[in-house]
Amino acid sequence: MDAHTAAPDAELVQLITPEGVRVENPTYSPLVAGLTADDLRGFYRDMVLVRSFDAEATSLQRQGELALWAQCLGQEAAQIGSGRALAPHDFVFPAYREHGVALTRGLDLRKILHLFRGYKHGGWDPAEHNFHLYTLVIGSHSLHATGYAMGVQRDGNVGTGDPARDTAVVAYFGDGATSQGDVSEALTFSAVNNAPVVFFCQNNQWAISVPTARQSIVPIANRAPGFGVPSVRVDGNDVLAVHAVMLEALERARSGAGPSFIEAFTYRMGAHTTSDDPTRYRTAAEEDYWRARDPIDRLRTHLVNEGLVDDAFFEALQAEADELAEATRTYCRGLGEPPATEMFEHIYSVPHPLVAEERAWFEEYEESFLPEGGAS
Amino acid sequence: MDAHTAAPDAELVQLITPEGVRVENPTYSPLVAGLTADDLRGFYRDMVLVRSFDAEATSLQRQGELALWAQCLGQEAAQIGSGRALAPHDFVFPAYREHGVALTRGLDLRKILHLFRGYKHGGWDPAEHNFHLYTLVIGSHSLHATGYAMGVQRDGNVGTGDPARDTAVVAYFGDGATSQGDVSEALTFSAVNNAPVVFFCQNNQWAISVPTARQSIVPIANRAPGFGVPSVRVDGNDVLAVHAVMLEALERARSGAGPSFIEAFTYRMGAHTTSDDPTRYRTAAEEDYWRARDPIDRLRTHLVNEGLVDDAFFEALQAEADELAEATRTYCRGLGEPPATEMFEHIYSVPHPLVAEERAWFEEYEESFLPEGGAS
Amino acid sequence: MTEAPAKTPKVPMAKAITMGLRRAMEADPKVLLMGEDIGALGGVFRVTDGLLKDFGPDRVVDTPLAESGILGTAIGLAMRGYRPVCEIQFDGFIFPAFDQITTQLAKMTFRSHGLLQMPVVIRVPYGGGIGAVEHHSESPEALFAHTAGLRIVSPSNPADAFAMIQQAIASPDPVMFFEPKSRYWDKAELDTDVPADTSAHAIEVSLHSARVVRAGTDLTIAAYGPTVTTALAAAESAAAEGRSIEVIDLRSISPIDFDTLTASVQRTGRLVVAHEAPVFFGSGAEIAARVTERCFFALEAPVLRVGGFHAPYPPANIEEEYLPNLDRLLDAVDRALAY
Amino acid sequence: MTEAPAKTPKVPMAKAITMGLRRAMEADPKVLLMGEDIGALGGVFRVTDGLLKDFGPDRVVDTPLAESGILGTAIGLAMRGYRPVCEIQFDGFIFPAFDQITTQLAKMTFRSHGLLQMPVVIRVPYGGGIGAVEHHSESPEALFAHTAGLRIVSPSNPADAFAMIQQAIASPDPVMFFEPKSRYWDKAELDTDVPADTSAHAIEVSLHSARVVRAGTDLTIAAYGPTVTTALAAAESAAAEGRSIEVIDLRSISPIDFDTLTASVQRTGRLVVAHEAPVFFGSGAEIAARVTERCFFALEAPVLRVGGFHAPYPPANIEEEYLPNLDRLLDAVDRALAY
Ligand SMILES: Cc1ncc(C[n+]2csc(CCOP(=O)(O)OP(=O)(O)O)c2C)c(N)n1
Ligand SMILES: Cc1ncc(C[n+]2csc(CCOP(=O)(O)OP(=O)(O)O)c2C)c(N)n1
Ligand SMILES: [Mg+2]
Ligand SMILES: [Mg+2]
Repeated sequence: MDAHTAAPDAELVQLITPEGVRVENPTYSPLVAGLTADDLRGFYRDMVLVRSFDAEATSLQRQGELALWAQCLGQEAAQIGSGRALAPHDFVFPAYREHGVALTRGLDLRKILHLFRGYKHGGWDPAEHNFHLYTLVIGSHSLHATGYAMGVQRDGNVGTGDPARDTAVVAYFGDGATSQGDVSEALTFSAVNNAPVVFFCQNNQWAISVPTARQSIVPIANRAPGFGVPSVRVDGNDVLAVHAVMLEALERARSGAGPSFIEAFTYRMGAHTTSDDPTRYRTAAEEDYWRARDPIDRLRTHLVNEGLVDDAFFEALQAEADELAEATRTYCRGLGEPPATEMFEHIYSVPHPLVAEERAWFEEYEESFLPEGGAS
Repeated sequence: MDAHTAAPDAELVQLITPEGVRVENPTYSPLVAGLTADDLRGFYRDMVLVRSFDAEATSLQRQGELALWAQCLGQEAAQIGSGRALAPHDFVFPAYREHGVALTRGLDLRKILHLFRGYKHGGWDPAEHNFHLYTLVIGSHSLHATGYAMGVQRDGNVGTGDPARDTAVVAYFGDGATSQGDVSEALTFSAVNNAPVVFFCQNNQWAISVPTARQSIVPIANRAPGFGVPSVRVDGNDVLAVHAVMLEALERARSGAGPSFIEAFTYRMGAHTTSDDPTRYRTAAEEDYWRARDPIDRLRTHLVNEGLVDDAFFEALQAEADELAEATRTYCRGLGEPPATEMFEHIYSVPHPLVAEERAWFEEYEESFLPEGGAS
Repeated sequence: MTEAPAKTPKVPMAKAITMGLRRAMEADPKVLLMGEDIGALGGVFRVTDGLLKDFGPDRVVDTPLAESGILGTAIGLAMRGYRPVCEIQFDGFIFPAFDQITTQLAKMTFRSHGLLQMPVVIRVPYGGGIGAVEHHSESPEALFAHTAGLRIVSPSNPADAFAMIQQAIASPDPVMFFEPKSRYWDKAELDTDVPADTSAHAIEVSLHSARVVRAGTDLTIAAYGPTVTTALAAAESAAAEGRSIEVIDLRSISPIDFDTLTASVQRTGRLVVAHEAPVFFGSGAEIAARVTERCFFALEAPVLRVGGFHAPYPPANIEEEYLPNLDRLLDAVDRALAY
Repeated sequence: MTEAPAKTPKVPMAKAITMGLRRAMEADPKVLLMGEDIGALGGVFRVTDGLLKDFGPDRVVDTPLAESGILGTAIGLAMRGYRPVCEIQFDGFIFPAFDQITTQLAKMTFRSHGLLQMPVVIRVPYGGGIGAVEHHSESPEALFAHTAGLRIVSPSNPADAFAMIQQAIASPDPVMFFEPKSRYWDKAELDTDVPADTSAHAIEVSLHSARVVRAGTDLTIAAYGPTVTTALAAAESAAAEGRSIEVIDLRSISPIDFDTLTASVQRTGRLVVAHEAPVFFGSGAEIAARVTERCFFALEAPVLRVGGFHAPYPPANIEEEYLPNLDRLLDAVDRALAY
């Protein structure tokens, strides 16, 4: 087994072991001490729901309904654990597989299909859930998050002590993204501005076919302190630990103490996208190793061992998950195609003569194909 | 006095105090133990010569002979101490004020005027002294150095143990440059490739008008370890300490142990360039403070105290410095202008129809201005 | 060019932009400036001089030395409701920000189906003729005009600079504002106390309208930014030889006001386009192609282009020969008239 | 298009490029490949498939995820005597490298007065029509053609792809090699055992020559990369209506072989240019401007351009309407012939 598949080192923050056993951590346990059984069941529910959605989208792609799909399979704990720490008025800049975070924000997940179907580039209103559009260009949005956070500072929404007001901004990206100059620049800009931003890096150990060792020879979390941004490495398959470190980082941001960097060490259990073929670059043994460390199983074991769940819970959840999958399928199949003239819309906010001219030409041209007399 | 003008902290490697007193450092003193009095006088000579050249170029700019001049005033120890550690077959990528390094490479300094006069963009043959052209676009050349070092690796010129063969590559840049994404990417590429490159950052505390604190809230040297590149902070006004840390870093590169990062903490005693007006952004008190810590004075005091120099030495050196200034002045005034057709040369290495067409047009056009019958 | 009461002071373009920024900042607290050395130094051209003192470091932000970082954070600020005005120190240093401009800034409104507006201005001192070293004299406007979602303008005189910068800042679309640095010190009478018209109409129409700055009948010269003055000089010089040349200041490179341009060419039948950027794939190509399409039967000569050669901007010693100077323009005028 | 003995296998363009890379690597040990996922994965389009195995990780380098880093280190490698071939994963991801390409790579030979050569190839799978998500279907060639120092080519068929990649690698000047990804799987008979002609003449002339791929008399269509097939289909379709259309595969966008182009237009009197990139400031602009200047009296109609609209590349669902498809080309042909 390669070095990068070795079990995470002891320095990972962990609150539930892979065996489902709760462990104490003097810094982080207190942060999640207030969580109720309901909260834990909620974590579990979100993880199961997004996995169901993710699986359905994957199969929709196989059926030709989507152009592409990027699975979050295996990263549910990292996403739900962090997403559930957010306040509604916090603002999130996702990359492109943050379906779990989307769920915690309250986004109708089906809207994510718009992008992957080739139906729209965006697909939702970023303001509705303070959840920005997906960004496919690796790393770019880390700077947008930093700038947004600088705006939050200027609005005076940092360090007031009013939880309804103090606002954090989060950028999600992968291990590969940390090599992009933009991400380093985001660390610089956030640090010198003391901006209320959290950089949440899901180190899923692969950037398509490239292992993390080709991006960094030291742990990714080491990167940030060199810019003056404190960082932490957390077991990304431990939803509770992720939740705890995220709470800490968000609090730091909101209180005015500045940016943080979280490396959530996890594993991309699926292919990079449906276009990818991981058998070319990683072993079945590695995949098996990580399948055995499935983040959902871990929480399930914990919940069962603690007697916090019963059959009814699982059954109801399964029904909910099936329903989501069904609704996703139906929605996707019903999407149809947007009118071609959409390509002329919203290029600018202000009317633009060239766009108007090309649109007029196009509409006339399209009409020329209508059966004679068919044009209205 | 602002934070950034405070005396360098105790963690700076120092071998000669500002008072000119030699101090012991268990790691670095041994590296320079073999230096002779001649070597030390050589350091001093280089520093004085380049300062004379620099002053002459500055005055040539004032006289309208140069479009611009970027002084290295105050950074002589950083440049000479590091430059004198290089082997002839090492390769250097300078920024734009490395006149001291140029001197140690054996470059005819007067060729530097070409660029600043607007006479040529380059001005010398990079291969002649393994000294690349100046790069004005901040940070870009850090990647070129890294790529060049990757080439050195492929040539098998690393870790052979043969000092005539093992080769290091050096990129010089400033504190401001560390904010550019390219420099971070260079750290990444060098680390994952274990490339034989040394990043030599002259932290002269200013990027034009912007203090280092606006680029990084932690010492610049902290940056590199987060990428897996070891770093050291050295008193950049202590030529001996700079020399020692540079020897160490070069040896690491050549031996195959990989890249290093040096932060030489120094001060830009002059303006950013002759176009700049430092009175707008820094105090006279700050400038005075650093003038009192002049790197040349420090070595002079040391040499005098140790009885390693006499009046004859200083007189001969002054004569040499005056001669260099004189030769610089004469050379510059004699440069004239290149023929306008140079702009059509070397755009490509292979003949190019558009260039040929435009050149032919231009030559005909120019001839049309000659007095009738005057064209040959 | 503009008649004004004798008491109106003469203002150089650089100062006109300073005053335009000041008016915009006074008018809208969401306007902020970002860039390298724009604070205490006031920018290397002193365009932001005095603004830090009056508006404070939250609104006049000295950024770290990273152009992608400047543009990327400006996009985030715009998403949060601010109107960042970014200064790129010199033309040749805009390229590290190319990705953020082309892929993010230009597309955000489209990607979000109009839900996100991007009121970001990018000020770029550009062009040559000032005897500068490498990378300080380039004209990269064509490299941005190809990309939909951006608006690109370039004033040629202080009055336009003053008005257009305010309109650019008021625009909900991103505007690249190319400042011809060789004209920074050209003066004109200008009352900078009265803020510019930043109505919707001004942003849609005035900001992007070409202007006939000299009427003529034999040939049209289209210019923008630094070449407008040269074009006017060429027209003056040609007039001495009995040729009547119309000069159009395009003012906007994206969109281009083809209506004004073609109306002129329909009358004159001849067009010369002048810009400092290389001719190959430059603005003149688009103008020539589209004007020819629109005025095919009116054209007596092909549209001729005068601009930089297919070469990197040369050393300052020989830049005069590279630039579309008066003689080069007159030569093209002669050639066009010879058809 | 090419006649070949029956036994020659049919090879898709992607595979032809693989074989061209292989031949170049065999011919010169200094040739190395760099890019994201080009090693074990063989690239997302499998163009480098098998090369890691045969040439090892020093010559097939999986880089960190940073395009500026790829190009910047390639420049350094070239300075040390290597010939790096960089793969950019998709068109839309080339922009982080824009500065290194435009300001460093393109200018290094000029800056050094010819002392430094830059034999760097940048392979860019480009164009649309493959139903991809955002940023995966763009055609940015015009954004590079404006910059002197770069050479830009785009093959339209397997045989050209095989030869041109080898010539590009042998070129001492930087070459941007735009691979029309919608044609990656189009096959043609091709013998990939014989390396291409990489003589000085081939690099200077063959690599940059346009080719008349179908002779005709009434109108010329100029195309390159993905639109050549469309142009041939349009010619075929027009032939059925008795119109004789000449099709030129430009093959090179910088330089452009204007001699071949204008010779054709002098005969046909009409030109339509087709490319996927937006028309505004696209290659068609330069072609229209220069051909009009050269063939002013021969032109019976203005040069018409068919290409992308002034809009970001749209979602895949509606890309067919955005692209210069057969109908759009025929429409332009009709309009040109109607003059
Ligand atoms: C600027 C840029 N370059 C290349 C790509 C192609 N690409 C898409 S995803 C990917 C790998 C990303 O890896 P990582 O950041 O670890 O995120 P993950 O996919 O593992 O979540 C690459 C190279 C891109 N989208 N953007
Ligand atoms: C990419 C880029 N952006 C901006 C500039 C303008 N500029 C020239 S020097 C400079 C400051 C550089 O500071 P630093 O790196 O500390 O080097 P120093 O001049 O202090 O030696 C700036 C901003 C540039 N040359 N390149
Ligand atoms: Mg990853
Ligand atoms: Mg500095």
